[in-house]
Amino acid sequence: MREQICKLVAEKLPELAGVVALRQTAVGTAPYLFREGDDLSQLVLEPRYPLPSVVSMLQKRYPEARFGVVARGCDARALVEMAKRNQIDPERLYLVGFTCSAEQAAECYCAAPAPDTAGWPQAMVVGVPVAGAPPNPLVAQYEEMSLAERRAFWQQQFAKCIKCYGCRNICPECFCEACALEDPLWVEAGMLAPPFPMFHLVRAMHMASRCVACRQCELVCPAHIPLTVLYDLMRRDIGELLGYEPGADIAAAPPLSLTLADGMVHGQDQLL
Amino acid sequence: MTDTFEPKIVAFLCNWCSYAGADNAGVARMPSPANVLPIRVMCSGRVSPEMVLRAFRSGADGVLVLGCHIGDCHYISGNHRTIKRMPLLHNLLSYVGIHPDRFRLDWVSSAEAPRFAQVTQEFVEAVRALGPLAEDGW
Amino acid sequence: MTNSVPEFSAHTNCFLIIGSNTTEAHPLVASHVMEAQQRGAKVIVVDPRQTQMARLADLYLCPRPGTNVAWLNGLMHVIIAEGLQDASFVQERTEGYEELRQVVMTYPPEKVEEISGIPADDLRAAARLYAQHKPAAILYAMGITQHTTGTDNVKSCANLSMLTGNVGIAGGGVNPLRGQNNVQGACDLGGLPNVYPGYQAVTAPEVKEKFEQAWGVAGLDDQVGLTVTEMIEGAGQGNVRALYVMAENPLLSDPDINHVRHCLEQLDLLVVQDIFLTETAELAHVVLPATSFAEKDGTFTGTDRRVQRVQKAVEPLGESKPDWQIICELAQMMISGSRFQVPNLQPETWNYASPAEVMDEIAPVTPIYGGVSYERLEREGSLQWPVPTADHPGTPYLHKGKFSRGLGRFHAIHSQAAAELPDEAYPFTLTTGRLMFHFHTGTMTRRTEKLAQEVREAYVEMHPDDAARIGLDGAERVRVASRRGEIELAVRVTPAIRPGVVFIPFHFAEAAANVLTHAALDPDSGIPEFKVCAVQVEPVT
Amino acid sequence: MQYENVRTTCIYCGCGCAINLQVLDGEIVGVFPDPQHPISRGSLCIKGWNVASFVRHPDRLATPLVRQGEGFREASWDEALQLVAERMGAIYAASGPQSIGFLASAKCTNEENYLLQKLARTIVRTNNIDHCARL
Repeated sequence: MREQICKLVAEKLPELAGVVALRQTAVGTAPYLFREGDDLSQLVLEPRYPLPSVVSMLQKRYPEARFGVVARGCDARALVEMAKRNQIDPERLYLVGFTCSAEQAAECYCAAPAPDTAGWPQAMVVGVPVAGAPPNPLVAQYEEMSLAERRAFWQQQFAKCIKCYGCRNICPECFCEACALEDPLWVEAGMLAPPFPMFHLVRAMHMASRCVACRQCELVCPAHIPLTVLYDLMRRDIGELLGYEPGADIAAAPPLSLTLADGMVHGQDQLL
Repeated sequence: MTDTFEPKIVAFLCNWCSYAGADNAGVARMPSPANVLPIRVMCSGRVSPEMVLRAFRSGADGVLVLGCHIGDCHYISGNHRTIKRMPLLHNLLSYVGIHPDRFRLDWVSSAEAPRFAQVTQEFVEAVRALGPLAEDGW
Repeated sequence: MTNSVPEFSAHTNCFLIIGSNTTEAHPLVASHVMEAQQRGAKVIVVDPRQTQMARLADLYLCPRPGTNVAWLNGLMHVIIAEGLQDASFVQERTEGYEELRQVVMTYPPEKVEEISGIPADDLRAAARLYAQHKPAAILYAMGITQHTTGTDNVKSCANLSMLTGNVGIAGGGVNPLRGQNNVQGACDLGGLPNVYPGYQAVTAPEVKEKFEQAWGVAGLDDQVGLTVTEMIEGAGQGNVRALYVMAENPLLSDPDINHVRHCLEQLDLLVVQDIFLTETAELAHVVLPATSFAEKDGTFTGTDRRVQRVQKAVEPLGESKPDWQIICELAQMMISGSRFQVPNLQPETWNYASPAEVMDEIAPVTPIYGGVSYERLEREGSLQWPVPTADHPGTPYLHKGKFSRGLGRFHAIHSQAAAELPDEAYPFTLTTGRLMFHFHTGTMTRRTEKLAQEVREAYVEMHPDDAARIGLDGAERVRVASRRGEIELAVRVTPAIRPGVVFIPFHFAEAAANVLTHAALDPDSGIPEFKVCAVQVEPVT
Repeated sequence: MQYENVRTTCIYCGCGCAINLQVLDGEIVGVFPDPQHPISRGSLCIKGWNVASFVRHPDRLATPLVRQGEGFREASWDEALQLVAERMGAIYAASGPQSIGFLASAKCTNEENYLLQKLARTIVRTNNIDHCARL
């Protein structure tokens, strides 16, 4: 698969300013902008980095340039949500998609382990798509838990938070210049794990229509807080209540910015 | 304990409908619980989840958001936002163990003074039955 | 550290964390501890402040500051009394057990409770947890070392670890968490008055000879030099007339800084090489602009003896130069000038093309770094010393099978009081430390908006009972005074601190905790007693 | 147009976390953690995430400074270093090697600490070298 991707990247590079992908050197692996003439034998697919955020930054810095990106399923979904919020321009992006393995899908509880190129102006997928993996069992177990049990669970988890902001920093959908999480109106400045988890609840609300389940936030969390359980629940709700699936359809507008007349709500009885 | 417990309620009231409704309830001398701290906002759509959460953090035992009925919004579609995001918040609270009955979204027009009295009374009773939020450990 | 950070998440079954605000001061070590906790490892935290780590712990003990030896002895008392020690380890690998036993048996938990304030039953519980969950790691930070009894405290930790056979195994050991990024490396490479690189004593004739040969000089100084505190004291007395400071800020970091300022002002020449005009640099005669870490190459050695690369990312700002280059250029000028008696030295010997070349010079003269090279670091990511040869894999944990001196020695130690205890005039015990959001003297972090916005100004933490005692009555600012000076700052009332103790972070120049601290030193290590001094607190109205 | 990540080591405590500095056209534009590092394992604390923010701070010293009255004046490297060598030499000649002290640094690299102690020991012939290990 890597060879196929490299071949495709090599073919496309002459017409692009560069391709965002991971580069492996002696000292480590990290995002890199491959340009024509670069050594593509250094292009690798692991580990995970938020490449969509790199694309966004490059496109903003170079508003005329066309880039390519080597993206897995969740990266492509993230790019879809970013496009809707003017963080990337799909017209200036060539998507080199690749499929994750069944093992990887299981590890991430990923429902869609291959990029969906529908709606993308220019895209290509390498690899044979595998079936989606079942959801995180913790999400199902959640229904069984009493309010007291849920409270105990999250109190224990949130007490570990060291306020690194890593979950926000790594998130491709967190791009606001001014962040509510840094506003002392909402989140206490300078306090580690305050008793009421404003930080996490505010972030969960903000993720509701954006989270594409890339799970980078959980991977980056030094306190190992299972953040995606909360985000999975919110994503499920937004599907059930507003009929919206983040990252699925580049043409579907984000639901919370629409009026009822735009047809984004199943019926208000259900909501109240 | 819950017999004597007087819950603290924060109510976000839309300027054009619910606040006027509350006003009229007062003018008509309808019985109104003293537990409710009203906060006037220009539109229920202005009430962000952050504001509701902060009310809880600051010691509210229950939070009420009242706006114009759908279709009556002074800003045409302001309360369309309310109706979309408040149910999400309602669920989120329950996911972290805050009883869903501590939060209520409802519509009260300026002509519905009795309804204002009824909704607030019901809500105060519901929260009173739940006891202080602090006892839940949040 | 005797052991490695990754062992904590992989192997450790019990953590005894002493005087370390781990989640704030060493967050990524805390990450490994929290992961271990998820698989069932036990955590005991001992600290006069109920830190976040303490709140996450299975057991939290809150001692009076300065009573570490007493409660550590008490812990060993319980272990020996209940037969929980590792008898075969003690038998085969240690000496001095009998002396230790005799001393610690005079510290029954009830007596320890009187000294330290730790309830006897909590102490028993801690002893059992620690002794019965092997491998057990002791993690400590400045709460152990910054005392006049710092060396005794460290030895007591070693006693406890050996007594339970936790030395020389993965996931165990005695693990000081080093506060600054390269404090380990600065020690390793001879930034100390008594040793050459690799902890080779300056007083040993064969070592001196070796370095004279390696460096092509004769007549190296064979007397132990002055420590920081002694140099500053010497400046005040006129014995030290020139001080060259590379990227340090003693005017904020040292104890009793009013006195430090007075001493530095007496110098005929103060040279400061730094990236910002620090409080110390403001007093200098010459200030040399250095580059930041992002503008230079080199290596740092982390707390678990891990040598890792620093890589240049961007070009130096303005005319600033990397510290290594400044030193080389200065050395060449000093040699070419006629003032110094350096007949054998040639300026050319200071022509290093890169830090890699410096490392190539370090390795042959520094046995613990013998196998370190940039080429290996690139290939292997990091190397943990001792790594004596090019084909040695490095050493994740020390003392496996054998101590460097042969048998591990127990030190029978009695508890001693801190140098300055609270009294009627100064009724509170002040302890100092760090915050999550700032680093050391704040030179860099206070200029980083994302960090500064979290905590903008100094504050003192105080227990609600104490706040009532001083009649705080809602006042937001207090004056804190010691026998050495006073500062005014905000107050935060919190139950998460021992009554009678107040805490001030030392990052803030405008309300510097070190105006208050005193320069009483540990006689062996020369470390100041930052964790205990007596202060009074009064509301500012 | 050049974008790459330069892997280095964090400066904000002794943990030794890996930092990827994102460099776009010669300027640092962000930080990534490194998922493959044995200590930081793809995480960082808030200090690590913001480790590069001060690198281009306007307060950075960009030129050597020499005292002039209460303040400083800018000087060339040659002048500044010459001045240091000269005045330190004069003190050495008048008061001997033990009248000069050096503070190495827990924030500088191994190589820099090595070089400074080598300078102190070989040129000045003093062991008056220490750093704030204890602070």
